[in-house]
Amino acid sequence: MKIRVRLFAMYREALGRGEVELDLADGTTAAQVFDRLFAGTAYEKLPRRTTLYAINQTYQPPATMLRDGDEVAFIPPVAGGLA
Amino acid sequence: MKIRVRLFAMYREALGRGEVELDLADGTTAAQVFDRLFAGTAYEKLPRRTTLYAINQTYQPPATMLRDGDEVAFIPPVAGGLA
Amino acid sequence: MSAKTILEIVDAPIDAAAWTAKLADPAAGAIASFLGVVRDHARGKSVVAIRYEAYREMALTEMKKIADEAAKSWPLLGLAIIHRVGALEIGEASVLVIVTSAHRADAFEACRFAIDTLKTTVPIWKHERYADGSAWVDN
Amino acid sequence: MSAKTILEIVDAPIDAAAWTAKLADPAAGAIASFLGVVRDHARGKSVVAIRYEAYREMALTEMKKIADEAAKSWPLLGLAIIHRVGALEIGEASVLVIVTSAHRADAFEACRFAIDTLKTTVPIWKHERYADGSAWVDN
Repeated sequence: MKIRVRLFAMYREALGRGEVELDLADGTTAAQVFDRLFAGTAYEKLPRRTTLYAINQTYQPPATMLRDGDEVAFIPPVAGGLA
Repeated sequence: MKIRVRLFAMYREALGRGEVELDLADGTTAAQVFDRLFAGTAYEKLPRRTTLYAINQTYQPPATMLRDGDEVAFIPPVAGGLA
Repeated sequence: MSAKTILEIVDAPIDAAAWTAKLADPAAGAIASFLGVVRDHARGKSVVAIRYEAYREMALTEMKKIADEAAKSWPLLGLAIIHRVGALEIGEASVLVIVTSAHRADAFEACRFAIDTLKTTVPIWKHERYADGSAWVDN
Repeated sequence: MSAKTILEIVDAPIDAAAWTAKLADPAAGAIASFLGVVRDHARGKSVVAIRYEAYREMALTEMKKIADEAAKSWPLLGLAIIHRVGALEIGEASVLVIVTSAHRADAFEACRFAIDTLKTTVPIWKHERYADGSAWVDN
């Protein structure tokens, strides 16, 4: 399935772009997409609760399984941070 | 003693002027000035608590005795009324 | 705190933007404002004309008390209370309160305090004219 | 109630008077406003430059939820939420909330609700640059 990831603020800067298209196995969750994208970055070990997940512009739990065509966004922790 | 009375809103209209100078006996209270001025008007029987009294631009109890040179004002009841 | 304070009773229309600009402060992060506006109805009647009258010297004294109390109670940077008197049209502002502070909770609370207190302590009266009569009413 | 609603994310300076005029309503007696303004300091540091970034489509969706919830909770006549994005100067407004109602308690409460909720749910980020570094911070 194809999904589109939107990146903002420190996450956009960490990956050097505001948008990524991914082709993923069925059953992939929003949190798994985050882990995959940010592996090897300073955000790899970020406590999960500091990031909110939006799917199709609505807040959803990190474990939500994605569907073909979904737009996922990671809402970075506010207040302070690594940048 | 001489005092100056300031009149506003419905009280100004009732007496047809915004200011009155009075020469009063020592010991006269603010409430007595009100009773004297409004005798014979629609406000004569107004429950006392609906009017606030200001002496020299400060709220004071109705029974406050006036002193020479004082400026007295009657703060009309707000909300509704007779006019 | 010594908050910048503006207290005025004016005869001309209230320009909220101009008064806000007078309170400009690089430390201010929050500006809470309240505008009281002449409505076209009141107490179930259509209002056709409105007029405000003030005991001007005392009104300014009471406005000063409000400003002092607000500045003691919240960390404010600025506070303005502007009340218009005379004849107003429907939709025109009769009163403006502006409070500036570093943070919004303080600005909101002080603004609310100022307008609520103004309505109960400041000697300014409103005269409403209706199609079928008129009344002096709660400001 | 069907309150007149204006929700915008803008790239240009916010003209509070112009947005207020758009909510003009002869039945409105109370206009409560909040302006968030760029401060010259934050977290003990001097701020030299500031920039806002929005997840625009989602921010507008979340702003709509705020407006709907406010209109359900208070008898409002109008509500505007305007957020600016891009580079701002110290003293410029980043966000404006305006609420109009017949009475002031409703206007104040809904205005406070709107800005407080906006700060926690609307995906807009603030980037502060200091003399010695920078940070993405709480909007």
